[in-house]
Amino acid sequence: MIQSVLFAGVGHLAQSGSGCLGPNGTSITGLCTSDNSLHMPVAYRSILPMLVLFIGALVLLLVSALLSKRSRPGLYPVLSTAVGLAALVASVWEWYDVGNRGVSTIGGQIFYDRFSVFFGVVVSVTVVLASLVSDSYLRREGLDGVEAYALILLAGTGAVLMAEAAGLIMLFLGLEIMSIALYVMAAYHRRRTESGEAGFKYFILGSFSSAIFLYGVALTYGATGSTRFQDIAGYLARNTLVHDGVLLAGMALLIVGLGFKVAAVPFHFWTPDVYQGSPTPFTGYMAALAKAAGFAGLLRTLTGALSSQQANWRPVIWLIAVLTLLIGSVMAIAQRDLKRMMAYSSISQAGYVLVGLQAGSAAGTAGSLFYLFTYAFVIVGTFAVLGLIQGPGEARNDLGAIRGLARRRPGLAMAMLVFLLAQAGVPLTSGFLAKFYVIEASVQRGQYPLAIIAMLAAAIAAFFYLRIALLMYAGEGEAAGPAPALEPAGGGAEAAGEAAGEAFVADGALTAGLQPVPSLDGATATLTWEPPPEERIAIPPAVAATLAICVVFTIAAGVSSPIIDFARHATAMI
Amino acid sequence: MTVPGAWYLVLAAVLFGIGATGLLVRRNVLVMFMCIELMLNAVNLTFVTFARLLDDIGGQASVFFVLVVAAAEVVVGLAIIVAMFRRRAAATADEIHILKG
Amino acid sequence: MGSVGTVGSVAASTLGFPILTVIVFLPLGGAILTALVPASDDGLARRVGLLAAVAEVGFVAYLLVAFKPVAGFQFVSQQPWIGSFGIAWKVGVDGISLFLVAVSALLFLVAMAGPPLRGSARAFMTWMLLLEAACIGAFLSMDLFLFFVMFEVTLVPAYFLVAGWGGPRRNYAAMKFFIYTFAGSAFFFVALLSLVFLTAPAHHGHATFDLITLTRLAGGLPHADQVLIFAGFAVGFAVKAPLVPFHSWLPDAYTEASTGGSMVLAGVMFALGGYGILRLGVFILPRGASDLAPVLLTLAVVGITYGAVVTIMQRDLKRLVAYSAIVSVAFVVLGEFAFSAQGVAGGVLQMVNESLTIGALFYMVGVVAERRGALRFSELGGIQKSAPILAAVFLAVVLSAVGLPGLNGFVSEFLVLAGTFVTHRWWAVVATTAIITGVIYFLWAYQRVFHGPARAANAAVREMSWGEIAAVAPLLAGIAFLGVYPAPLLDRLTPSVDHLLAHVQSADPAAHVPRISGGALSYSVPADQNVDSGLQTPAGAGATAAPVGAGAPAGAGSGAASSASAVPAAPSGGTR
Amino acid sequence: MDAAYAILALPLLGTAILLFGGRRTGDPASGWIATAMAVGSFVATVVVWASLLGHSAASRTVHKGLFTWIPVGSLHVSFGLQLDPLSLTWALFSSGVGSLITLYSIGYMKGDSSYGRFFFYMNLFLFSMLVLVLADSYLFSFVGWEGVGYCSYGLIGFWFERNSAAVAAKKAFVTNRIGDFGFMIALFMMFGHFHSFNYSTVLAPLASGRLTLAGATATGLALMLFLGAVGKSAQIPLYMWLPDAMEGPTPVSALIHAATMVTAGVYLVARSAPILHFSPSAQWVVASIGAATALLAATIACGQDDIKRVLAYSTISQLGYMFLGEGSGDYGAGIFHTVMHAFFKALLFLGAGAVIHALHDEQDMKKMGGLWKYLPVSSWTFLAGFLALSAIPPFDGFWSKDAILAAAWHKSPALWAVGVVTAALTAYYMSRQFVLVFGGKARWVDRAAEHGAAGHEAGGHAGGRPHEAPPVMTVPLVILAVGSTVGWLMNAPFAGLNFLERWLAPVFPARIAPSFAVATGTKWAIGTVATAFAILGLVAGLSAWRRTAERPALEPAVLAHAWYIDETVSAAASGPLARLASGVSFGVDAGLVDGLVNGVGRLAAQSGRQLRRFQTGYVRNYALGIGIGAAAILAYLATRMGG
Repeated sequence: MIQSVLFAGVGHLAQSGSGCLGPNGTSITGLCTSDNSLHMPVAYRSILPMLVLFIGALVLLLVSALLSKRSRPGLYPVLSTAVGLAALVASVWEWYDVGNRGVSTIGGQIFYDRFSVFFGVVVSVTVVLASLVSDSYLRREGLDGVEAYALILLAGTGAVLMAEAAGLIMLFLGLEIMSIALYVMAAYHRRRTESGEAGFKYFILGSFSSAIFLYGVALTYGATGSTRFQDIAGYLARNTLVHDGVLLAGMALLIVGLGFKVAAVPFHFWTPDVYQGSPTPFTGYMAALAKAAGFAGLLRTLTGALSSQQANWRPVIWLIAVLTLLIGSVMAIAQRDLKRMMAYSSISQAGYVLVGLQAGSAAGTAGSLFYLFTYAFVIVGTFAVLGLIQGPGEARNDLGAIRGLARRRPGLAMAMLVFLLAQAGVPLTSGFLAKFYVIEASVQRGQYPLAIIAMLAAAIAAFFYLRIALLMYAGEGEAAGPAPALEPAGGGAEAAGEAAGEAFVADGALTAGLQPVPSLDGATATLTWEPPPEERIAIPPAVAATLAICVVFTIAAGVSSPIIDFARHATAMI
Repeated sequence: MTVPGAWYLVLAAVLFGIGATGLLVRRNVLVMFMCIELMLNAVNLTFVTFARLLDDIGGQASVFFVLVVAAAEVVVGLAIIVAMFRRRAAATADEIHILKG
Repeated sequence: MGSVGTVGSVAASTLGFPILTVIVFLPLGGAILTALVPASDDGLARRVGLLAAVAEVGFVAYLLVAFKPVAGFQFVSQQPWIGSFGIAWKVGVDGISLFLVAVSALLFLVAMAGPPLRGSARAFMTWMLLLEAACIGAFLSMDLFLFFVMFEVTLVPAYFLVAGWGGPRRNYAAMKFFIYTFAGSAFFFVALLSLVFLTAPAHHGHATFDLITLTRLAGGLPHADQVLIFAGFAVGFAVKAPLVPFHSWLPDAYTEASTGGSMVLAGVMFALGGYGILRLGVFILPRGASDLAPVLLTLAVVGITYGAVVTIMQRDLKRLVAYSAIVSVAFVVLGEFAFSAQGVAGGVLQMVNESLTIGALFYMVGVVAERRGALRFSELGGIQKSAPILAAVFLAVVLSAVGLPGLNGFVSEFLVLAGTFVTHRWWAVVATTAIITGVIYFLWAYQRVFHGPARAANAAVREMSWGEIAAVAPLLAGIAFLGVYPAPLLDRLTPSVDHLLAHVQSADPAAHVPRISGGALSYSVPADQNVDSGLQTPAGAGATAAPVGAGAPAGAGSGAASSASAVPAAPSGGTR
Repeated sequence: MDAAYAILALPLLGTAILLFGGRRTGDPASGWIATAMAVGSFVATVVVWASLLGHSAASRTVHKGLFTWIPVGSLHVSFGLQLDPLSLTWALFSSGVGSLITLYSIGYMKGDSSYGRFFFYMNLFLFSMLVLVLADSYLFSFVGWEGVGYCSYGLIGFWFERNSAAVAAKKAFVTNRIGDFGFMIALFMMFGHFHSFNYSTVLAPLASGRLTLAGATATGLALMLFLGAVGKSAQIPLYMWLPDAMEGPTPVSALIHAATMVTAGVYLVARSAPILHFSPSAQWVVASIGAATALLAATIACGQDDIKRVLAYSTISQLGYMFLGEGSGDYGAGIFHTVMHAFFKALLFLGAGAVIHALHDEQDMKKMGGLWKYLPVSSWTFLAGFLALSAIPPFDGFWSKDAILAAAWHKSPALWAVGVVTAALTAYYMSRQFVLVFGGKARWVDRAAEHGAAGHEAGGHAGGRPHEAPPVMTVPLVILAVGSTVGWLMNAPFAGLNFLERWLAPVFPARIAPSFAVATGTKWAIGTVATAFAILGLVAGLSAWRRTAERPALEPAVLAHAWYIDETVSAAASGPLARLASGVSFGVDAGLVDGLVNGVGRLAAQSGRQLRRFQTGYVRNYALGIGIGAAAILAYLATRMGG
């Protein structure tokens, strides 16, 4: 199916004549870059969002150099947001432009197609959201400065480049631009040891996986003679490899390298440490951005360039998806740190995108794209909430910190609830439709066991999402003493203790705990979860606005169809 | 006498493996860092070899990208390492494990 | 039965506005309004919530009156939703769903108005109204995706209702309930997607979630696929209902929930399972259903006997009532898979009755709990002395639960058993033991609570207040009315049931479906858009509201068919 | 004929008034309302009966439609009444005796705190009973059948503060439900076979010969119906609830557990005669169970000390006689005995009630005695009932029992022999009861003061000597005593005087109940032998118990404990059965089914905890993870090389 999409795209390209391909599509690609492109003017409109982000980062740095250090501390987030919005506008314009003009490439190295533009939108939106939520955090932590926003914009640049890349080298470049920025962002909190550790680990492991990825690029190049997706696909379509060992090895290493970025099991080990250590708003940004860009790369590589190798990579992705789904969900249950729990959760979420990828079909791609887009809002919003409740110096990231949030800040709790339900995949949120699309794609390929495993993993995952929800809402009673919300139907407040004691002795620790399964850390863990101090959580307007956007989007995307139509159109990659 | 291209590839693979193994077994942060560089250079060798075998300029061009990226990585990486070791007196990577579980 | 000429006028009688959509959205709007009330003003929140529930009952009452007793869906309204996946907002009501909607609206009102509430009334009302919207939405869905959405959405408010207002182990119970049901839905969901995907080629390659279309298309699937997909459906609904052995969330959830929560959980949400398996399972995949009917019948019979034994051993009033629900639900499944008109009608009626009965039971348990705190039998006894009215009302509800003729429970139980007997004799014989076991545990419980010498706090139990009597009165009225005169309900239910069975039989001639209407198995149905039959797609699919009066000429034939179905059938081989 | 509706409407009206009136109607208004309704119902029944007499014998079946109850496909159940000789016979004596007992209760229940509730149940019972007998279909009858069962439950447990009463009530309901299981299965079979429950659809074709029934079907149907009858009429093996039912107020015992409700089984079998006709084996079962029950219960009655329990076992025994008659093919005899039994057993219970009333709730016969002079009316009327039950000519029991024994002889001499022995035992235990209660020395004197006014049955009575009951109680006694003495005239076995037999003839046409001729000589012989046995028992009882109340040799423990049958069943229920249920509940359900579910949750949590170990925090371990993953993928793809 993807093959037909691919060639449909190519055919379209050929007809529009704006690219450098000949009428036969694949026959003269080898000549394309070396000869013509040097003389062709670069169509900058094709890379407009990336340019906006990149130039924005430069402008930001320039402005900071020109202004005195303390003159305009609030300017950078505004500028950064503006740049993000500009990139968004550019992307939206591109969407229509690419519709009018048709797809094209720049020298066979950059794709100008809806797939690219889709990620332009996703990245721009993520940049905007991250810029909005970072400001208050950075000020609170005394970290405010231009660098943070420059890094956000640069990471965004890399991410867009990854999605636009028409070849493995460009993909690598984008990946590195994004990653290097993210390494720094992880280590950004100078006074938190965890932040430094996160940056260090991310960096070492990221470099390691980059090297592996790069080796995969080299091997693929060796096997097919090109690093450009079109050429690789064309070569594989024209030739049947007798000795495909090098290609398969290259493919394996590409999967490893990109799998690392999207935090797929077993390349996920960095994720919890980095997510926990990084400054909280950056964690959300990182989760949204790296995942989107990584999957963009995977989709380009596997369903685009290597679609002829489906029979080989789909089983691999199948296994990775299953492991990712299950291990992410299961390990999240055992966590007590909210950020770490959400890190495992994000691993589990990556599993669903992998399910869509595994389908290897247009429907699967569409599902994955929808997933990534909607997930960006959810995860940025989630970490924004966590950033607010954790207090100065990220003092409280444990589960207890969120206890009673509904009483202290009902609006915040409601927003968090929406994000949690979305991640759990409850209908009327975007998370449900996202799961629906990828699983439907999977079912269409006859992957019934995978589909069922994915849904069961959602059931496992529901446990810890609900546990957080429970802490926010039901936790208030326990925090304030002997359960005022208790109805006598269950035995009356005074009888509750006895009943718990004598009626269900067999269940022991269960009665006191929040766990449906015997206490994860012993009953004591439950009992020692101190509720946070009763101080009012300040919600900066920018964060409030971001949360509102995220909530509205999460619900709107969960009950309407434009986003999926958007994603479906975006599957038409070259 | 010409060495068959495959040997270069094998050499590159061995170098890559040495780099990877080094990363896994060494605890000195800088040595680990060097191992990554070794891996990148093994890849460069592979690129050049393939470029030669395929008689294609693309592979050789790629090497330049890799070199630049590696340089950038070094800069950022060293900065992170320095920043971190300034804050805590750890000598090896193994001492950095407060985040776990 | 509606006369021949009135079928066309069913369309004409359709309102100018989409009443079903209103019925679904009204509680939702109420929930939003309630949530917007300032937290400090709980009284206002309660009033707003109740107003919404009362208005809902009003609309549903109108629906009951306006409903025409013919087969097929009425008041259909349709809006494209996620067009690229063939998903639409499509709601309609037929005889099977009509009374489930009605009883749900009633029970929700009672559950919201009746039990006294600790904690935030605002939150309680909001969750209740959300749950009401989702439950009623599920009953009215004619789009499988919509159904699934509603089906799943119910979990969230239900979760918070249990976890927020429940007993000491409410967190455990709520979590178990949510996750268990969620996991069960996994199979349902995948089966649903498989169904949609596999039928797409027969639908010009377009996926569709439309109930009617799928019903038409699913017949073309390979037999094995139908069985497998049905099995997936069955797992999801068996967990929801629940059917033994998927019941272990039930006693915890029903027991730990607050009174209002237990009422709607046990009184409405279980019906999603019983309704779903019939509407989606049997209707769409009759061959799968008939292949797996022996399994489900056996599970039902096991549930009836096993559930009874386990219930007998309970030592807590609320837990006992909770366990008894397992038996009642098993009756629903037994009837539905008997594949006889009596069985299926009985199964549906059993759902309605169960709503009333178990709703009232949990309400009364709540009344007792409020007075006595404890519900363990060892601490109760002799309450009848100080609270005779309480005892009398409780007894009336218990008698309904044990199936005393003249009260509602008997009619459905009898129909189920009689309907099962003619198709699956020995299953019915074993199931009939429930009339003995039910008496054992319910009367034992009643005796332990109300009879015997009254010790200590039991001697001075407050009598039921007028408010409490007023709250339970609608349920009691329903219990009595449906016991004495269920004909109005059955008259509206039977055409739809006949239609369903005709469809099952036409899909699988080998199915053990007794002939239901003297030879008139070629079953034509109203072609009218507002009366959307299972065998025809509306001409203008995608239209927002069906044009009034369209297709009236076609109504004549369909009316004839539906009236034919009401003719008492010739005896079939009952001795088979 | 619209009086037919009034038969049902009046008790229903009374029920409604008493239900919603609650305590406001009070004492004694409630009682009078209930009595008025009962009497009105009786009058209406008489009116209907009279109008039926106006019809020719063949057309004495009138249907009255009410409304459609359950219309589902081929199952179309309507409520309607069938007025025919059989139903009217039951309706007459039920409403008649019911009226008397309700009247009696006005005095008996005086002062009870739940006075209104009692009469509510009495009227509801009467309504249900009349529904049972007047219904035109098995299903509608079943409604009444269950209704009387419920009333029985409510009235046995009337004094719910007593645990024994509460337990007895539940036991009665549960045991009845076992019988109802049979009834319901029979209904299902009927639906499967006839697609109807209507007497006119199911029975009429069988009776008229238009339809026949296969033997197996007939046997199944008949036996299932009989199972229902066994439950309701307390026959082996479901008789154990009836003695316990004596926990209820005595008028209840008289009305429900002697005169009317327990005869519902007899009615059902009589009604189903066309079905039984096709199954000789079922007839044998009915007769044998009846005979066995008659004998067993009679033996137990000989060893009981409780005045009401003796009568209860006697009731069981007499019901056995009725089934013996029906099983032997003489439905008329069975029904005749039923009617007679209604008179004298109601009389005996009410008399016992008067005694209990007078002795302030004393029920132990060993603590009675010498009441003859204190309670003249009660004593004389009790004597009439005693002689009638003992089948001493010319009292009622003699004639009806004689008819049954004749039929039994025709069926099998063995059945007859059992019947005769039972007759002797009956006379024995009744004479024992009579002399223990009314004769001999007073053994109660010392206890009178102790009881004082405490007994709530005694209501407003002060302590002191027992004295006769008020007129509202004695009038019914007298009426019933008259009935017990001369009631037999309605079916005297002399030419032209067998009114009842002729009245019932249209219901039991010769096709289904072939009349049999017992030679006149044999008849006389049978009657003589039976009477001899009865007199023998009478004499034995009188002589044994006239002087002393202590004769342990004649009251072996095995009889006092009712052959230990009840104990054995209880032990089985509370022992192995309870253990089994407990095992299922706690072992299988809580342990296995729920344990499995929790186990899955535990597994997930546990694996999460174990997996955390791999998350060591060491960078090189993480890199190793990546390396292993890469190696695994490479290894897998290596297997696919060249493909």
